[in-house]
Amino acid sequence: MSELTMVEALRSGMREAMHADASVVLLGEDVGRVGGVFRVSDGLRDEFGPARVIDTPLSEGGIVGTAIGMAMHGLRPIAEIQFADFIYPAFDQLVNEAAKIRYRSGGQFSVPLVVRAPYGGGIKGGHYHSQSPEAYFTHTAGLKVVCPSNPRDAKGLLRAAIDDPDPVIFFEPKRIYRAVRDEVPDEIRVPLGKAEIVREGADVTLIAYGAMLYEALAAAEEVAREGIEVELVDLRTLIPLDLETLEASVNKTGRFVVVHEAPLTSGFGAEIVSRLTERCFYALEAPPIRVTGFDTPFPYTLEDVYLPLARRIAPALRKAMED
Amino acid sequence: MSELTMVEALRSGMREAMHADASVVLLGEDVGRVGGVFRVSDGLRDEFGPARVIDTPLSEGGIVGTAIGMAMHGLRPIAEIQFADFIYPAFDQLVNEAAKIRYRSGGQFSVPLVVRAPYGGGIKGGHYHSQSPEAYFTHTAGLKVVCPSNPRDAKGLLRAAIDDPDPVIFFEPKRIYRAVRDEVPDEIRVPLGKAEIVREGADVTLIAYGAMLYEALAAAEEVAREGIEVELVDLRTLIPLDLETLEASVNKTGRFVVVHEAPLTSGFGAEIVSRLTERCFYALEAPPIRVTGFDTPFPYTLEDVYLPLARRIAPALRKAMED
Amino acid sequence: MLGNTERPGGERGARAADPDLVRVLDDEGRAMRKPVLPIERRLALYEAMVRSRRLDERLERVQRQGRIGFHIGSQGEEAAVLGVAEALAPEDWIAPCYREVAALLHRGFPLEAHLDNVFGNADDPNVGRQMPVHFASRAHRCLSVSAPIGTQLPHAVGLAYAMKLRGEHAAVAAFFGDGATSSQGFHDAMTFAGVMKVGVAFFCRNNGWAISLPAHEQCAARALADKAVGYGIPAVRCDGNDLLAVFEVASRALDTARRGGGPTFVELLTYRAGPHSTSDDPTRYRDPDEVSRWAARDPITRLRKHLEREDAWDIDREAALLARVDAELKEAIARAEKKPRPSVASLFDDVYAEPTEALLAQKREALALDEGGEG
Amino acid sequence: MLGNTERPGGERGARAADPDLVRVLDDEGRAMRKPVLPIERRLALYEAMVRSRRLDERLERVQRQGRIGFHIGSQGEEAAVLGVAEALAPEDWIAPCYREVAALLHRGFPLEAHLDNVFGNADDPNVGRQMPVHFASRAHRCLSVSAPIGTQLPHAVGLAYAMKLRGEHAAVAAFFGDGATSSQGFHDAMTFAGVMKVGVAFFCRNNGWAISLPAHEQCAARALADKAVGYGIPAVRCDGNDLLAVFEVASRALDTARRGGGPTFVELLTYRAGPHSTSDDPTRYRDPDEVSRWAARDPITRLRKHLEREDAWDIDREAALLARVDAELKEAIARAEKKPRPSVASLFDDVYAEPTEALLAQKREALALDEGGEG
Ligand SMILES: Cc1ncc(C[n+]2csc(CCOP(=O)(O)OP(=O)(O)O)c2C)c(N)n1
Ligand SMILES: Cc1ncc(C[n+]2csc(CCOP(=O)(O)OP(=O)(O)O)c2C)c(N)n1
Ligand SMILES: [Mg+2]
Ligand SMILES: [Mg+2]
Repeated sequence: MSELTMVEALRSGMREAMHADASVVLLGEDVGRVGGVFRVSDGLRDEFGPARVIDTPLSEGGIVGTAIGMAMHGLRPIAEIQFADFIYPAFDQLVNEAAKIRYRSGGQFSVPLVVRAPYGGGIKGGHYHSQSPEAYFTHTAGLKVVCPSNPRDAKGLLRAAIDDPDPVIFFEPKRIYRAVRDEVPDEIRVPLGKAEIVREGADVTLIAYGAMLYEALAAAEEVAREGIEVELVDLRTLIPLDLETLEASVNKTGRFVVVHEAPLTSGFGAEIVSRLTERCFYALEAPPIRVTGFDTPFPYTLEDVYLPLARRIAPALRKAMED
Repeated sequence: MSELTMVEALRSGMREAMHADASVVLLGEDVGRVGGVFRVSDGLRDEFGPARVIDTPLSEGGIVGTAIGMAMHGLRPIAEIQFADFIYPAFDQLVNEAAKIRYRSGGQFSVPLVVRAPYGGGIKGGHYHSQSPEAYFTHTAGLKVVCPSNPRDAKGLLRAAIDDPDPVIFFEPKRIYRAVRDEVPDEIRVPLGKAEIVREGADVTLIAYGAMLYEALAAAEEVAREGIEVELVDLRTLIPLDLETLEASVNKTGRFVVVHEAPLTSGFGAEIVSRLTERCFYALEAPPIRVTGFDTPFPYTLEDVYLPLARRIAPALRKAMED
Repeated sequence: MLGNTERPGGERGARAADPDLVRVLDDEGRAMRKPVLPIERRLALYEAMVRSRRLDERLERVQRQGRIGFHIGSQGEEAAVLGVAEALAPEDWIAPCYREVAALLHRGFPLEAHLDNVFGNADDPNVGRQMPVHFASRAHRCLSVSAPIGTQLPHAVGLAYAMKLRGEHAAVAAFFGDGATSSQGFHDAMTFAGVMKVGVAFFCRNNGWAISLPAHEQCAARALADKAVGYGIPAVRCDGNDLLAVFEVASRALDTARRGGGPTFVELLTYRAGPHSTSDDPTRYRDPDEVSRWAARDPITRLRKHLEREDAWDIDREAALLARVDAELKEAIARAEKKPRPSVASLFDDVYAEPTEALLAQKREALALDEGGEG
Repeated sequence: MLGNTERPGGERGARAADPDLVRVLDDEGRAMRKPVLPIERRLALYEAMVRSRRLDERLERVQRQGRIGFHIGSQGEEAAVLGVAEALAPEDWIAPCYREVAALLHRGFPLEAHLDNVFGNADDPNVGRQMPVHFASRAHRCLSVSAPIGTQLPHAVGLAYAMKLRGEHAAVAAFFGDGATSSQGFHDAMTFAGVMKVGVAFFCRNNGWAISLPAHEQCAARALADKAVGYGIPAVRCDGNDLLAVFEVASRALDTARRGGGPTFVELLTYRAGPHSTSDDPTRYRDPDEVSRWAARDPITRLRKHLEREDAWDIDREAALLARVDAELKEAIARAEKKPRPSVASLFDDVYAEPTEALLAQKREALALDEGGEG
């Protein structure tokens, strides 16, 4: 057990997995010699050698496609996409291949693959170093989608993802790669598909994940001073979705607000609003609210305006209570 | 004005556009010599020559990437993707390039591009000749998304899409390419962003698009015999969404059901349910219902079970009235 | 193919592959040198080629009768497929395109299982989830056919890498067409195979067409083999309608792969004698002269002439073979056609190893409707 | 680079590009033959190279001081960029990667506009929407820099096709790095350019590295120019640190393009003298010896030596140049830094030609919050 940042926790998770299982390999652009542009895999190439920590050519399709082949023959590849914004050249391999191979082969083949990708804004990365593409993958049957918000979960979910027999897209909120420290146990597993109630409250349910959790928390604390008690749920896994936890909370509070960085339209917030409206309709006392990125590309200078920061979440919580 | 199938109407739309404007070109796999695998462009190569009706190499990324370059320098390319299931190799070009070029250049460049793709099930096409990937594109700011349900709209919306200064993804419901005939005027335009009320009714709003419109209509007629009056809305354009028409209808009926072929989770139905719940919350008398494809890849033999046919829509309408 | 490779301007540009084709049999089936493949195997392969051809012809008829929705065959390319299949060791893998079902049958995949897939019935190894002729057999070390072109190629590279890391000395035979060389998967696989030096033999069935696009409009290179040089991968061009040449070239490429010598690119020059698939009408875009020119180079006829020259074949044997194959196929098709379709419940299996709650809910809904009647 | 191209097995494989480099100046700046570029232009280009270098150095310092978030420079590659820029006709287009801002400045793009982009201020032609050094100027016929690698290359092809169809006789100069040759965009662009025979000159700045990946691990080919043969595109290799050679090679390639002669692939051998960007620390992966070996071949030093030999340059001129450039840059940076950031309202423009209802609603929301204070 040690105090780790998310970067260190992820590294420790990969290191443990690579020690425990010789079939775990890491591949991606710059993951070896420099240990990844965010240093998540720093030192792993020295420790496990270039055959298991592979600096690949510049092609995300090649990285994921090759990793799928590895996964079909006994390896447990972790493929790093340098920024989630660069995952689209691998979209066909993820959506048409990784997601469908088990199904289309009647279960003969499986693809135990983890695709790690730093995602989200807050580092002044503009259009192409800030995106949150998780919704695309949540619409793709056959994939699981994970998004941790703290070092402990990051490691525990990563270990669970590596153990998982199916392809997992693992989004890492890079804005908080080094912002938070946590006690992180050795050999920890956090099961996929379980949300966490981060703060209990009876008035309104606030649903967030990734880096926005801290903004949600700040907003919750802000409105607490006005007497609004927020129940904050950290999704942790988007697919499978822990509907049970969400439903229980919304049935209790009768109100909910969802937060994500991705654009509003067809973002994962839409799925959450729909599911909860369908399931908790008679318990709802106010319209659901989504606080999200705008329906524009991710900007550079004005990213503080674009992001659903506490300054936008708190008014939404108040509004949820007004209605 | 003539009686045309959707295939003929689309062809007539392209033909008129190519006659009217020498900058309109068509490119894609097999669009020239054979006139497309569905014959939508039959005869156009003979009429306009191989420089304007271009049989391309086998790469969707190349087709869309090249078309973007054309569009940035005065052409109005129509890029055909042979099946929507094969659009993913072009995903990066669509999502990171076409969608963002106007924005990222401060309006210096624009991409007046139409990407046509036959989509949806009902032809026993299995995993890779049946998909409905529209939701991915609705989550992508900078793109417009169109999906006609009849020959007249198909031509009118296609002409409007070609005229449009921004990239439009134009999904053609191949199941009804030849199933319906319509009076289709010359030089018709159907504006993007306007839904159509196909059937008026006071009890429940039913929202559909593409080939499922006919299933929705069949279901509406089925429940009409039981005294349930359905208001059926054909979206026609997904982005921009005609929220006004939807809102007015739902405010009237207090109940709604959304239908699409794509998988449930994070499908475009989620956005519609969310928007309407957010906007018409106090008018709603029953939980919204989505009738969609399942969260599995698209099957071959069991496609009739998978699709949201009338047999699944009618019970949903009844349920909407029960609650 | 078109495309100049030198340029007047003074600088010397990149140069092209040797255009020479590896051949063993001439067009009349005369062996130009002693074939490596023993005569019994030549006979067995001849039978396999004929069986493949008859299967395609029969299933095309079945499709026209509306009994199956779709078929895609390999008429004219049997030597390219089976010559490679014969060169495979049992531990080698196949990364198929879709015209290689004969290679899988050659490995012992049951005809019945193949036809179960063609009819999408309950016994289909793929549970009726994919279109006909989208085969997969882990037991026979054959990956799952994917319709998207070229996507199997990086899988082949990763699989070969996995074998290398695990110390297995086996090769991967990756199949694809001329059209596929333009795909993203091809570029990725060649790049990665080159630098990873994995044991993949890339078999490009250059059958002259990608649906309606002739190969010289697919790529301006003089030869598709020229692509390999840009990835640091050795290339060979081979007469793909010459079973004996294909076997020899494939044997060397696979052997190199098994010995850790890295990838080889093999261009098999052949011809798609039939339509692209039953959805296609090639008379719309192909010159009938071209078709008949290639009919004269048919790989089955060529091998038969060769066997006749060797006194290993005659009309009686031919007639007996056809009778036997036809009876087998007819019976097997009839059996597959009678089987029920997969259960509604099966729709929800294999999306994940364990179904999610969301899938279980959808399954309950589908089953309830199914029991409710109709459909 | 590694990779054998012949194989013991008997068949002859594909062959590689001529490894000879086009050069005009030797390492000491001696002209090995009469340069085509007149001496006044050599002087002008020298000044442009120095200006580019000083700009990079200064902006790296500004970044370290936290005044801008990011910078990406072209130190060591000035000849590769400016040699091409000089060969461009005004009607020609640039499809840039990101290290080519000097080419755009050479065309008359105002330094001020560039710095407005670097500071992401309200006057940025891109309205502060992209990271620094992501330039675009339709007025100067330069496409918009995109961070995703290789995506500009098919745009170059489509643009050249549009010019061909519209009867314009101009070329497109497409820039990219060694790493980009592995991208999907590269493969697509080369395939399409080959068969469409469009007027694109592909300038591959092979600077030895793609962030931390050395070029020989990017691709196993002996030379990147070898890739061209597989697309039927002529290739040239050129010393990319020799401004005069780059100019001559680029002139020929662009001229061919303008005359309808189709594409050319030009491999410019150069070296990324600095870090990949200000986010990078190359000491983690680069041998300092390699860096100093290449420093000895610096393109600016080489051209200065040449000009000195020609008696066209001396220390006084050098000092005057530096003083002039530094003053200009300092002043321009100070000005750009002072400008306000773009308005909140501008966030919602240019998503589409006309904003959708949804965007207008979001804009109202953002403006209300903005007026409400905080932030
Ligand atoms: C990504 C993708 N795009 C388009 C198609 C449609 N399509 C199916 S086969 C084919 C041509 C393939 O040609 P080739 O690779 O030469 O193989 P062949 O059929 O000739 O054996 C095309 C365009 C597809 N299956 N996948
Ligand atoms: C699709 C994509 N993947 C990854 C990256 C991250 N990245 C930025 S530059 C770069 C290396 C580019 O190398 P090269 O093409 O040689 O150009 P250079 O920077 O050396 O000029 C990488 C991997 C990216 N920008 N786009
Ligand atoms: Mg072919
Ligand atoms: Mg480089």
